[in-house]
Amino acid sequence: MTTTTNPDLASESAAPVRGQRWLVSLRALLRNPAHTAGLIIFILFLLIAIFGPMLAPYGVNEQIVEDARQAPSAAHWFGTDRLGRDVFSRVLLGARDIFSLAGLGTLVAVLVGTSLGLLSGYRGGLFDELLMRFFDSLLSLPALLLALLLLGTLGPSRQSVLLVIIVVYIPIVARVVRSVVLSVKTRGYIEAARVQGESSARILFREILPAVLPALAVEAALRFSYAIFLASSLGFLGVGVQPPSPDWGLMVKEARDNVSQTPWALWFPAGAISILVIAVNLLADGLKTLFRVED
Amino acid sequence: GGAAPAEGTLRVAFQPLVQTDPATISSDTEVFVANAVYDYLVDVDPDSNVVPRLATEWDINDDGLTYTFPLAEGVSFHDGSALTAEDVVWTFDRLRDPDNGYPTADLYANITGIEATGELEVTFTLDQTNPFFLYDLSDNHALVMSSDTEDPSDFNGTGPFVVESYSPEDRILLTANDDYFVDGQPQLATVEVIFFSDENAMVDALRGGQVDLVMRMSTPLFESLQGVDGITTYNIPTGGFDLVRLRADREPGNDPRVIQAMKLATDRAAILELVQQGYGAVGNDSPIGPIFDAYHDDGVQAPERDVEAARALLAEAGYEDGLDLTIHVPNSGGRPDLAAVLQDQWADAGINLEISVEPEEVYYGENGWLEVDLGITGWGARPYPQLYLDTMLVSGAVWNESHFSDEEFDALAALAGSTLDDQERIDAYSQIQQLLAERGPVIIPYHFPQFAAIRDGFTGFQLEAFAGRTDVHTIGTE
Amino acid sequence: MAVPLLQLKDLSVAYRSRRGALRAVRDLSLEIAKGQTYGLVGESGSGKTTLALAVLNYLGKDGYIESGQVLFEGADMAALDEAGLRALWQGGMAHVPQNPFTALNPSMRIGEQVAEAIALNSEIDAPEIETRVLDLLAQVRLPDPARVARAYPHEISGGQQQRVIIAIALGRQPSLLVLDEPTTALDVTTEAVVLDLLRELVRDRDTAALYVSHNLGVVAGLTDRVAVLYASELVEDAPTKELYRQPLHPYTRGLLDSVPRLGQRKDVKPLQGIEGQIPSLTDLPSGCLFAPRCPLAIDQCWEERPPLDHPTPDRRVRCHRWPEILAGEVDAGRDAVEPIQVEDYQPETILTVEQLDVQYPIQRSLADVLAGEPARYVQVVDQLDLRIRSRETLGVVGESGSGKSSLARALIGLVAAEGGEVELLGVQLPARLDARSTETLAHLQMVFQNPEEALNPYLTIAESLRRPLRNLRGMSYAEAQAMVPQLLESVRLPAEYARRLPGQLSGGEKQRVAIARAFATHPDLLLADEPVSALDVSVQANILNLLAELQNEHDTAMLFIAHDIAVVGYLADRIAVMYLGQLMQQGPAEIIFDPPYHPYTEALLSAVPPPDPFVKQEHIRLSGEVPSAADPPSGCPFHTRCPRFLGDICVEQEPPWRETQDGKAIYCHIPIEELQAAQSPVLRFNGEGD
Amino acid sequence: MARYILRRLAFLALTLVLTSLLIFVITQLLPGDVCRVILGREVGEAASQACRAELRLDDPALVRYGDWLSGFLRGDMGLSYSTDAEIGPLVAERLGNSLMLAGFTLAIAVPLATGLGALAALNEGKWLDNLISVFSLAVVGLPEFVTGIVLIELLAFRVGLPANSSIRPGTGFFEALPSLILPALTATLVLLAYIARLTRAGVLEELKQPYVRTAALKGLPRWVVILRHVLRNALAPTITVVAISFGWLISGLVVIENVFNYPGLGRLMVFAISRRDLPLLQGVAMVTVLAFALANLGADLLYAALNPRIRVGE
Ligand SMILES: Nc1ncnc2c1ncn2[C@@H]1O[C@H](COP(=O)(O)OP(=O)(O)OP(=O)(O)O)[C@@H](O)[C@H]1O
Ligand SMILES: Nc1ncnc2c1ncn2[C@@H]1O[C@H](COP(=O)(O)OP(=O)(O)OP(=O)(O)O)[C@@H](O)[C@H]1O
Ligand SMILES: [Mg+2]
Ligand SMILES: [Mg+2]
Repeated sequence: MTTTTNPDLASESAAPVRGQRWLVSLRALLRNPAHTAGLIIFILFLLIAIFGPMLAPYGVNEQIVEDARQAPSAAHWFGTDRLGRDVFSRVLLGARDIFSLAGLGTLVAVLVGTSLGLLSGYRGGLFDELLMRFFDSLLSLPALLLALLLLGTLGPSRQSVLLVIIVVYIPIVARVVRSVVLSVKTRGYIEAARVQGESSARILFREILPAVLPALAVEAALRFSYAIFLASSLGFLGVGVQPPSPDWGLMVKEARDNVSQTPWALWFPAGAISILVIAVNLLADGLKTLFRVED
Repeated sequence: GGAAPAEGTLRVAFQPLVQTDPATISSDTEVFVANAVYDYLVDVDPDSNVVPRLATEWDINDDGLTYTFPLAEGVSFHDGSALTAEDVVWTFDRLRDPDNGYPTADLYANITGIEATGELEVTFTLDQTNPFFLYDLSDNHALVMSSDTEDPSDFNGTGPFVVESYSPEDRILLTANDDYFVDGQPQLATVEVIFFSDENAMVDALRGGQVDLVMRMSTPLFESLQGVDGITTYNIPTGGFDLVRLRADREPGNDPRVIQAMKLATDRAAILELVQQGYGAVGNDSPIGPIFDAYHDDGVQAPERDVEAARALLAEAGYEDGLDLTIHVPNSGGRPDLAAVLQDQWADAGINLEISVEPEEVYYGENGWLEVDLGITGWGARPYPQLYLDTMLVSGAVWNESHFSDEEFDALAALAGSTLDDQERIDAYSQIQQLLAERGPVIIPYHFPQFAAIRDGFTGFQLEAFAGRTDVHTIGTE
Repeated sequence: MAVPLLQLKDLSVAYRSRRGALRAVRDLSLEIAKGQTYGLVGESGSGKTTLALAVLNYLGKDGYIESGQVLFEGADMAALDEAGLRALWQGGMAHVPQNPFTALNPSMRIGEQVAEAIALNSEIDAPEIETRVLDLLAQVRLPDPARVARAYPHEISGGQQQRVIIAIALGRQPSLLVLDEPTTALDVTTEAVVLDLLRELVRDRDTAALYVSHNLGVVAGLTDRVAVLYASELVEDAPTKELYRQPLHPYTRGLLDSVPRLGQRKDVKPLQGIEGQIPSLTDLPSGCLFAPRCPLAIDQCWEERPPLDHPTPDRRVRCHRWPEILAGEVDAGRDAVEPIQVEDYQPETILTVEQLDVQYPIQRSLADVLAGEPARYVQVVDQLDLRIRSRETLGVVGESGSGKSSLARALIGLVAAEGGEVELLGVQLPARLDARSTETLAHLQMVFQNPEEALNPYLTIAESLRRPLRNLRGMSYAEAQAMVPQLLESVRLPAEYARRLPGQLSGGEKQRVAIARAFATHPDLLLADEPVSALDVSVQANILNLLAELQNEHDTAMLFIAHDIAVVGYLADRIAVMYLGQLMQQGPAEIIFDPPYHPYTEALLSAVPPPDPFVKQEHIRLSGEVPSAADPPSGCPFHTRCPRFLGDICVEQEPPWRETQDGKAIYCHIPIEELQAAQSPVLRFNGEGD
Repeated sequence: MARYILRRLAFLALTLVLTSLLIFVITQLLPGDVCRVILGREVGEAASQACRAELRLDDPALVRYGDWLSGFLRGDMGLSYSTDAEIGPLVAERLGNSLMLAGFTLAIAVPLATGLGALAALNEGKWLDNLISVFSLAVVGLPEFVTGIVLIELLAFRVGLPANSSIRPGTGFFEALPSLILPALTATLVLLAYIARLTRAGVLEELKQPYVRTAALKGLPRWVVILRHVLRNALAPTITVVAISFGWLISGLVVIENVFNYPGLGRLMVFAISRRDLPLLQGVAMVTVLAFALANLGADLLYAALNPRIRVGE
């Protein structure tokens, strides 16, 4: 007899109802200081992305000739770059770039990838085979190379980078989702749902999707952090977002020439990338807790 | 070969080589390698004097239309065959044949005949005087090849170095040509040209001691090498420049007041300071820069920045609410920076720029650069200024990217390009500078310098304004 | 008396948990003498495993001994350093855990794993180790020890794996074996073989054993003494026979009453489960821990924790009311459950199954398909005929892998039958579920084996219950929602459970919800695939009764699948015995336990350990493993293991169906009369004497 | 087993064809006339025409793809459009370099990362675990271009390791070794955290398995339990990740190869893309796909060897 009773939970008199479940899990996430830090930093960066333009003391391309190449000071917290632009303002404004590229790209990739993964995993058959073979061949090239290839076609621009992130990550997300679907699909409750006359659509989105969410949330967070790297690597290689936009990777690239003169113009955007990525990784760890339902 | 045996290795960092046919080479690397592997008929020294190379001297007819070149004796190609006048004839015929479509076809269009007037003598005839003809003969592509050439990419030159091995996108290894006809050259036993796609990596390698010579690098990287032990830096002025041009044949550039307003909105000193970190010289919107000191007219000054005046002019031209334009910029050199600075400066005058940075292969590919309204283009150093006028500004010139067409200008340019009277030419150039300042379609904010850095222990390094033309056969070890 | 082999003194064991210390064993004292077999029983979560591991002093990262002592051969285990402890494990005591598969390293050969246990023990060289390994494997009666030694764990069956574990334990010649439910994961037939082995080994070697089990049947036949654990406490401790003859604690009584004896039937003697469930160890009642579930609880029980008394010198019990129970003044049995009246089922047939074939394809990849590999199949249900009459319960038993679930899944349409016909209420059903009408779905419902799997952990109970109403009975959201409390009530669950998630329910409760959901559509036929086999005995009894009641109430017929023949016998009107996808025997439930039997039925019956030390059981053991369904035996599918194997005829010819007068049908080459003559009843009540 | 490998190779062939088709389609869309890109902006129409004719660019796309494919199947990868060089030897040379770097990186990264991960798991919750976690977390946030810059500053300019990893064709491993250190270290830092975290999780998971208890209760010393029982099972998932990383190491190191000017496949591929050099691009891509697929196959076989539960082919 495999024991299944969980007296600890079963006898819990105040069983949280659905809405509260999130609060409960959020509390679980907040109990871990590292995850909390990740969440806070992430939210902070998100706020910067939203309100950056209001907070930035200088314009994104505003040049102060006489202040060019100044070390950090009260007037310029992060110093100025070779064109006399305020690095602090540019880092703040760059947050929006990252979120609108890596963030939006990840989001779309996750949405599309999830739908494809759900469908492919649940349907199986030829559709699944063909899609997976196609994804195989997409994935048999390293992401950066695929990105470069696509960027060569599309020309370097913000939209292209966005599209590249989406195209590169859809297969990955789809595969993760598909593998979860494959394991969930054979669970008793899915069969039970079929016996209860549920439609395929409802089974996919109401019965299977929630089980996919924990893995998906973690995957999405990791994808986001990789997307940050991908976008900034493309910026760094000069084929991504183009100057004069305050993309962090591009800022690092541009400041690299001047690293002996204006090291701050390199370290601050590099630091911003690092901190955001670390925060997202911590958050990814935490999300496992957030979406987990005791079963 | 020389008296003393060649010795030592020089490792040079360069962009990857692509073209190996002398007729189609263009980048510094390609020219640098070609200059080492082949010989020109005549050469141009760092002070812009024409000097002998394969030709030992030249004789110009009184009417200035016939040029005769005796060739050096005992010159042989790397495959062992001897150089003859026929080879020279073959080379230039190939270059000037319009059917081949090589870039030199226009340059040599006024050559009416090339003849081998002896085993080792070539005679060129022109249909019109050309004060710069000797320079033209030293064009980057004018490398003498064997008339037996089947594959123009096989590196069979007469030059001081022989190609030992070439591994594309990685390096090319040159070894001394022991049979080189000039005594004492080359001095180096081997030259290794290592390809880099990243300037930073070049400079890192130089500092780290993995390469000895870097030419062409960004200003900040050059700055960073100042005072580094064991490295000597070179900084020479050139006639090269980045230009901003507005198409003059359609709105809004067809109204000269617009480009004039742009000039007024531009702060050249600030640009030189920010984009060039003070290196180079401020430009006066004409390609006849200060380096051409015989022709440059100090009296012609670009206007001081005057935002109000710029606004007023714009308003006159009908753009009182400002002007929105997209500026197309290739992604190389300081051009994106220049665009960024212009965006900030011009915004004050109500000219709002959208910057479109494009990879060079896209910007120049399919001739898009000749199409766009507003663009930034880099023009490299040339040995004499007439080349810029003829290819860039004369009506219908091949790369007249601004689509400028001005009868007075055309007449002046034609005069300057053909008269053998120096003073007449100086006057014509002066008027051209005046004219361009008043109604020229281009802004030339600065002339950039040429940089190089070499590790200690080498002698005879003489940087050329066009870095690729720097002679490697004069370099030796200490 | 000499020093006992093992002595537990006021032992309390706790786990560090997020909510603080969780005490899983409290104030427990126990002594095991040399050669003695001690049983330890209790519901899930009562602390049995914890105690077993505490004895081994291997409590893991979070567990620790809070107070008290474990003395082994008189020495305090707490005083041992790591080396001492290792020495003890190498020589003194050995552990046989519940799940043999996970207890073996999946990526190491069996031989290596056994050798590890020996090599440490003595200074012997490699060839000798090998001989010893083969020897040990032979001792635990593994066929072809050399092959097994070379195999990886997944390459041998569960029963063989458990024998390997036992070999590892014996390899160190321990004086104490700690056995934690060593047969729970095994099939009855395999279990019987392993139990025989253990019984023999313990006897021959004079090894003492602590035998943990939730199964009172197993403990009855194997142990000298039994201790009953409830919610971390020892509630009763007595010599085995005395405990079974007269349990003094109401909990012990409840456990005994929860298990159906062979031949016990719902309409004659209903099972008396234990109401409620074991309390949370973090939130224990202040008085007697069992009081909330005790039919005899009086005020004192709620207020005062009972002491551990000695009713006789060798019995202990923790109950305020034991003197009355001992004196027979009160009966701890529950009379709450009435015998479940079975109205005679109607003669008309509602389900007809003819020539049903179920096959599973053996996976092929796209490349195989492209390469033109022919598809291969396992035949798991083979030409099966079946009939269920209105309101009848047909029980199906058989070993694991015999195709019981596949039969049910083919009937419901979850797997498409390859051939054959299924007719429900005169309507022929499409093979695939998707092709079936809403009406059919409503008529035919199913309860699954694993309650953990049956409910989507992300949906509230209410949502799970609403779906069949919405889908199959066409109710609006509001109507369905209004029905939810009623449904919960029908399975005796409080209405507020509607808002809970499955994770907040116990296994039994989940199964109740699943049953409520299945009955929500008023089905004519319910397929129940081992609905109780994942549950504790106490819960199992309640669920069985609940099923029977609801069935009566809704006039539903039922196909009830179980591997426990006693459970099937309790609930079913007719029983079918299944082996390798075919029926071996069919007939009325009342006479299943009487000869003649199909030799397979006979073996099954003889394998079930009766929860009663006074019952004498025939020892018929099946040799060999169940053959692969991908490659079934010819002739009679059972011939490879049949103890009454006749010869070539069994190999070459399919047997005929032979009928007895009382309606039993047996699929065997041996004529009924011969069977009757050769067989005696498998179970006989043996009285006190033994 | 042999059948399984054959089947995998069949799949590989399919993937190769699909990938080459994919690349072909994408390159058809690449803007910029190949000949313009090759010849530069200064050449006239005539030269451009001649070039197109020579490269047979005016043939229908399908015909060109067919030609390429049949050449490839015969082992002839053709000539590079831009450099006119034979692609086979060129790619082989770079593959050699990339393999050298990848091998060296894995030789550093895998023992280091798995060691750290295992160490962290065995000390779960203790200071060493925390230290390793913090370290790997810090490393997670470092983009390779930043790491590269830092390493050059620290180890090249101050310690004297070569800042530039450009190695001559045909350089042997030991001769190249000093040049490999910095790029390998940079790549290691990218992989380190990932593998270490995975290993840690794997070891923790395995430690929970009952077989560990069985082994310990045999009286085996702890280190034997860890080495013989736990690690073997815990490392299985790591192998898959290492195989995936292998693909990245072979041709995904574009940034690292740029920063250190290492003549690997990634840089060559970028060159091919920027030059619109389709045959070269295809050559590099095919080699990449091949290397990646073989690495995966190898990983699967190794996985199966470590993990007999997995029957090869399922
Ligand atoms: N590692 C652990 N950490 C915290 N609590 C635990 C741990 N292991 C067991 N418990 C708790 O201790 C109690 C007793 O568990 P134990 O496994 O000893 O019970 P059991 O009687 O063996 O039950 P079963 O029949 O389910 O095996 C349970 O409440 C269980 O949840
Ligand atoms: N989806 C499937 N694919 C392939 N084979 C299967 C599948 N499901 C079950 N089998 C095989 O079919 C046979 C019968 O399985 P089934 O689950 O019907 O048996 P069962 O009698 O219900 O066993 P248990 O008592 O273990 O539940 C087994 O050999 C099993 O391994
Ligand atoms: Mg247990
Ligand atoms: Mg089953």
